[in-house]
Amino acid sequence: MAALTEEQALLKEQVSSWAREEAPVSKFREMRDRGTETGFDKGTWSAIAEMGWAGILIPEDQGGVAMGHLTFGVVLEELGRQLTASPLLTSAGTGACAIILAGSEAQKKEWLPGLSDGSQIFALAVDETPRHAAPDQIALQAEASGDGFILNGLKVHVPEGLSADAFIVAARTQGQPGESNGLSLFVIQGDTPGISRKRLRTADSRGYANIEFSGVHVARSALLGELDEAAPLLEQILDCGRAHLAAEMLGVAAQAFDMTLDYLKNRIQFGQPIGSFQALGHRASILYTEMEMTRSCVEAALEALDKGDENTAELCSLSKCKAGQFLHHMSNELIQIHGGIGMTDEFDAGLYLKRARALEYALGNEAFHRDRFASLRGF
Amino acid sequence: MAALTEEQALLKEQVSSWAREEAPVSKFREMRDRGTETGFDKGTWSAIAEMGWAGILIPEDQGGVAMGHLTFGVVLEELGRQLTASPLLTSAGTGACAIILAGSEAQKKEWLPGLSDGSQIFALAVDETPRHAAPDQIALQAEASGDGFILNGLKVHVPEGLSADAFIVAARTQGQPGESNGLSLFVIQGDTPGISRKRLRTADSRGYANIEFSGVHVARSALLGELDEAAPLLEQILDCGRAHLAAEMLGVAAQAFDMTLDYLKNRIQFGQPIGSFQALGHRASILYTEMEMTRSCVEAALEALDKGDENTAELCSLSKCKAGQFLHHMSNELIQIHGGIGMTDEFDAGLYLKRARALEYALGNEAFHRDRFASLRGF
Amino acid sequence: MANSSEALGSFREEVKSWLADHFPSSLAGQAGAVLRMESVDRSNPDLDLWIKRLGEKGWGTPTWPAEYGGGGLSQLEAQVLNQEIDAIGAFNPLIVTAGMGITMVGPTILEYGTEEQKKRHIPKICLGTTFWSLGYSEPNAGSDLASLQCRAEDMGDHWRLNGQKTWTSGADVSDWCGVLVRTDMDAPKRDGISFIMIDMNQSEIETRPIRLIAGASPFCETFFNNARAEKDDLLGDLNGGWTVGKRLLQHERQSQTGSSSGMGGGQKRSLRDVAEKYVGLDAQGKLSDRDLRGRLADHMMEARAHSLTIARIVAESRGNAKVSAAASILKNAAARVAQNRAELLLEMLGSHGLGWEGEEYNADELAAVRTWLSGKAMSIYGGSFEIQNNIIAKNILGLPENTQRG
Amino acid sequence: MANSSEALGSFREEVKSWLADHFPSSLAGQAGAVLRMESVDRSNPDLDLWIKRLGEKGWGTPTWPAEYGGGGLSQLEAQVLNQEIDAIGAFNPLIVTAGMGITMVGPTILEYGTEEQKKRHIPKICLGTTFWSLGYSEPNAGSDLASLQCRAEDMGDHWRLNGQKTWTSGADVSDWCGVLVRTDMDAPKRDGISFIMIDMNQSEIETRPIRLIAGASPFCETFFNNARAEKDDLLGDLNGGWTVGKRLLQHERQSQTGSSSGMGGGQKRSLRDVAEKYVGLDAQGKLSDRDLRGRLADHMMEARAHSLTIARIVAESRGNAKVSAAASILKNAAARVAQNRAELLLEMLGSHGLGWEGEEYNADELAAVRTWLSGKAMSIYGGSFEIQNNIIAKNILGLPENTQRG
Repeated sequence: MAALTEEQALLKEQVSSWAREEAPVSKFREMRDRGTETGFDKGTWSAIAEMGWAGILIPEDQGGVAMGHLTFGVVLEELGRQLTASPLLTSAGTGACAIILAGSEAQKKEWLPGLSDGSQIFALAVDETPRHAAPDQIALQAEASGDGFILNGLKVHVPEGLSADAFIVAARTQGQPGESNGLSLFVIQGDTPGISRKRLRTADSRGYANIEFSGVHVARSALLGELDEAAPLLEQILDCGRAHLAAEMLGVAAQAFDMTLDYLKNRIQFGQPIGSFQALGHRASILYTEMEMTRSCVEAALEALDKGDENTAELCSLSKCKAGQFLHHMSNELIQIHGGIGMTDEFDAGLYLKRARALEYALGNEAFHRDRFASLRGF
Repeated sequence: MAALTEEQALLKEQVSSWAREEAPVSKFREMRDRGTETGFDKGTWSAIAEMGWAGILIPEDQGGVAMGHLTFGVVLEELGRQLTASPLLTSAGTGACAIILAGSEAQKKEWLPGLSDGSQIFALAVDETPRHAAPDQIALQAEASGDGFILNGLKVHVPEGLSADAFIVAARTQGQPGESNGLSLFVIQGDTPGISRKRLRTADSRGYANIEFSGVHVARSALLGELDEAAPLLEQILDCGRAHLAAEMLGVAAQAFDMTLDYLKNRIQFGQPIGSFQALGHRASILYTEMEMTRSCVEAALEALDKGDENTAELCSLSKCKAGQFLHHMSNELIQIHGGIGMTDEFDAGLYLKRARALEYALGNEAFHRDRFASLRGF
Repeated sequence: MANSSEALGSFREEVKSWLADHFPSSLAGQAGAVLRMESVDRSNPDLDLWIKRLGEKGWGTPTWPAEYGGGGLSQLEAQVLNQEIDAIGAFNPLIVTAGMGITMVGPTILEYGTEEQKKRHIPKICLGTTFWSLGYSEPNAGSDLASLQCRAEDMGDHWRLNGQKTWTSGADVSDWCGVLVRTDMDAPKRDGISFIMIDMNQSEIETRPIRLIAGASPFCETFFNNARAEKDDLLGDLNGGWTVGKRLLQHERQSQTGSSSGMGGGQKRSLRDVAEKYVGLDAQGKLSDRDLRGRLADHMMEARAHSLTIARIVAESRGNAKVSAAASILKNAAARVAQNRAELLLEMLGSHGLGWEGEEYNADELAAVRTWLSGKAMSIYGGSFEIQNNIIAKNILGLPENTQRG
Repeated sequence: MANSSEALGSFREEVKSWLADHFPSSLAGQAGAVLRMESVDRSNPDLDLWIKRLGEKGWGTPTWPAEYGGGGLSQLEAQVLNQEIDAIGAFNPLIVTAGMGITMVGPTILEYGTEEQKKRHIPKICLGTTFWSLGYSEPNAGSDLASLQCRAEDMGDHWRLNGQKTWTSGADVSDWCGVLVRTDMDAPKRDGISFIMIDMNQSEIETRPIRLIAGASPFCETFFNNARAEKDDLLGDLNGGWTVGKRLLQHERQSQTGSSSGMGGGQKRSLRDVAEKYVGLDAQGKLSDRDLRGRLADHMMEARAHSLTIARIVAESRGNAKVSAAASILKNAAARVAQNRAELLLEMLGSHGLGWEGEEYNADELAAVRTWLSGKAMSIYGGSFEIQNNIIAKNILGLPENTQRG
């Protein structure tokens, strides 16, 4: 396992100060209070894209900077600290990974430059049930028809589903739910006839939608990778998303930790800063220990993606699970240690708590990844 | 749920002072250091029987005092506090329950008076694998032969297996492991030809043995209850054992708690009793809360057995699971809070820790009963 | 009062028949719908009727002395009453519509009040015609309540109050408020505090609702700007307010042990049924997410242990209901059980457990999210989890306090 | 020293070939069997040979300066050495046979010792010919080490030691002992303490082995009855022993982070295999006890997180191995991982995890029980779990200390 390079450390500092100044949590709160359709601010997204962060995973010949997952994670972590809302993770992360891993040369040429400069927003439409399920459970039908396919079915709780210009859709072209053969991936323009979106208003105030596919006709060129053989590819794409989510979660939790530490040092009760009370001091020590362990897992997963390590799947489940455990615990302690003030909407704790659960459930919660980890270890 | 009666409260005090004076943990230690075959002191057992505690579950017309499970639990708890070793739980508890629940009038007449006055020691031979399994897994064969049965197979880790005068044996008279039909119970004299015992030397220094049945011929009269239909009865007997174990566990844990509380008050470090350090104070508060909750479960299970409540099975699993969780946690904290002294053999903590795991694994650990509880609740 | 099982039996019959005659059946099972702390629907004529009937009978405050309008029942009779109320899906709305009147203020007035104060305040609480709030916490005095700064000056014929309170539940709709104030600025922290009852209908008191992470709430910030209280509205001794206040907190803790009944049962969907619906059972009839199954069973066992503990403590007190030393244990356990339940429910609902509003989510789903968030307060208010642990360590376990740095 | 990846590559080849020539193959994978703290089997001629060869090469203490008999390697080279040692099932026996010499005393002498002290003691540690023990704790000075009472009087030409130490690991077989003693009875607790090295071969020192819950142990109670130490065996400044002692504790903590290597890998049976054998897999290839399966996975993930954290911290220190600020975190995590592992192993073994002795249990089962018990000390010695949390709170998080009762 390697440490962050100097370049990465510098980027971290750069993202951190940009987020604190240009896209702090107060800006997210304003947006929430104002109410948005998309769940993010267009200006913020443009700025992110302009700084090149949307192109971190994308090869240089397709307009990106090809700096890899560990670097991308650094950005996600620092933006996560401020709850900076943008389609970065979904579009420039998972979306780009889908094209990079499964796309033909033509598809890469068509899509990657737009993903890299932020002009295209992609969303991954995978879940069909409220709880993330293994890919073999996918039921949405894509039936061969002429030289293309007709899609029918529902994808739920799709992040950035409202603002997406195109969807990566996991569909069944053969077989029954429960079989891992017969899955295929498609990249489909959002304005294709037959696609309808229903906006969801969620506790974390981000942009999600249910997407209904009703007789959606797509050409054969929309197929991403091999027909019927998408399961392993989809797992790889999902693993990218999981490691990216874990990086964002680490940032959310790290900020929650810092807020709590600050409060422990500054809140006076019984004539003492409350952090001087040993029971709270020990809880802070335990949280800190958890945070350090989580960071190691997150960085290891991102590094494994960069290196194509054979343990990548295991490390991605490890990082998602550990980040979930820590963020769950940390977000509850954030409220508990802040006491009454933590319960008020005026204070930011609630925003972190709500975001925490949304991230925790995305692409598999702790239980899901504990199960997957055990299966990968052969028991 | 009822509180202890005055009679029960008086008995509790009586058992407590007898155990502290006549059968304290120091006596158990001496026995361990001296080495015994049986794992208990015969004099202690005689005294227990003389005081009538072995007859608590047994009807008055069979020599007992018929005071019920809750009263029996009071005795087990107080003896558990001192790790007083005796066959009380196994023989006067589980053994007697088997005869009471399944025995014919003749069998009751034959066995109960001896169980009640302690002259007969019974052992329940049920487990065949190192981990307690559901009854339907039983494989030991009892083949019909003439007007009786021939038994072949192995029972492992039988408590008081070395000193038992007779065994309650769960055997398969029909079908295959995995089927709950085809089980039968037998009561078999320990000196029946073909029975061989191997003494086990365990960490808790109590008397266990592996019992091999090799062509053991028993008469039809050894059958306890209906042929092939023993499964529900066996569950009832096991549930008695579980509730009794939970009562003993509560006692072991309560004593561990008291020892720890004492140490917190008296051990001085940094010029303070260590119990004044808030992190330790809070841990003690949490343990105390757990203890109170455990006590409620244990008493409720015992009371349900007395009343023949329809939720008895659920409450017995609840009490065994809760007692297991609390004792596990408490026995570890006993060592941790005592620090170095807790690690020495000279101090008693190790004796409690070793006994804790033996009790925890007996008749199903926490995982076993969590699973059973969920099944009983229909999910 | 009747405590023999025979007498209780005939009392049970009396209760049954009274309830059959007086409880409006339209309200059965509707406690959750009509009684929300942040907005009791007083436009419902059946609810009004029920409040009036129950109040006049004194059964909204069943164990309070009949001479002041209470029910005059024994603890055991009250238990029977609650059981019968639960059994038909009825509920005691006064617990909510009196604000803090029934759970906290009333018992304290009965204990510390003068005869005149009892006669003045108690009957109106029993009838549910006054809504009480309590002014305790201040922005800088939360867990460390004794450092409060709000003060009352003796103006000869009245008290003049100045300062700020926070977490005053229902202050904006309350008729009266019990306020802990500093009446001696020079005395050591706990010694200069008094408990004063104040009429909220005056322009010198301003209230500002607090929005919580779960949305609207009954809590307010309350500002006293030269507000006026009468001299004879001091409850207990001058500068003896800490004793009265501590007692009130004990009543609060007691009310949060999870043992208060009469709020109607059966409102909660069974976790098992939610699990079956959202997670599904496999061919063996076991929850298909086995990891969740174990945690769910663990939670149910803990919930059962908690309710068995309440029952045991009630039984051990043999009908003699004092503020129990076990209240701290029960309060912490109650908070843990409720918070775990809410987390598990959310987890089972998955993305449906993240809904905030809109028709894509059903009412149960939306309620689950709000309950999850508002439940985080259970281990904070009424003495936090940490404060309860301090109380257990000191008062129950007798652990010494630290006298130097640690 | 060579740190470029090219130079490391050729160093790796050098190590491989040296090991091939010098490590007695009979010892491969035998670390667990021949190296037990309580009884190193010194009658094994191959072990003696291996100790001698490794000691003369200086590779038992790879990063210590070559001038005193160390290996003179960089941290990165030492890592390569350890990897190659692990790879062939070899191990560094000196870590055990020098007692506390390599892990704790040596680094401290190198830091605080005079040139003469280094020359006298370090080479013998490198060769493995002296066994060192350490006298720290006393019966009434455990976590609160500064309250120690064992004292050394200045007798002009020597020190006279009196008092009792406990938890002196290997005192009964040690040649030398480093003792923390009070040299100024009047100074405040930490200010009157010195660190003195003492020759254990004298009748004025008595040692008594301590029996532990897991059975025999290397620990002793050690009694000094007018024992003699030479004047020049004071390490560091007179009354400056607290600084030396704290440094030693940091080395101890570091050695307990789980990151020390060179003890040979592959001794542990995989938990998965034990699970398959004792618990069994179902038709889906999943552990049939699903509850245990989740907890096992959780444990494996935590173990992995711990080892990844060690690797990350090593990488972040960029080969610059100081006593790390993270040692407290790693030590607590290491203890938790090891203790959980032992508990899970025991649970899987069921009643076979309760065996104490006798042929009804196999060696692995008996070892599991003893390891479970002895492992409880991991969160106690070298600064308990609680002390490490205090250190994290204060030194890493910068939380204030409490200055009044809490």
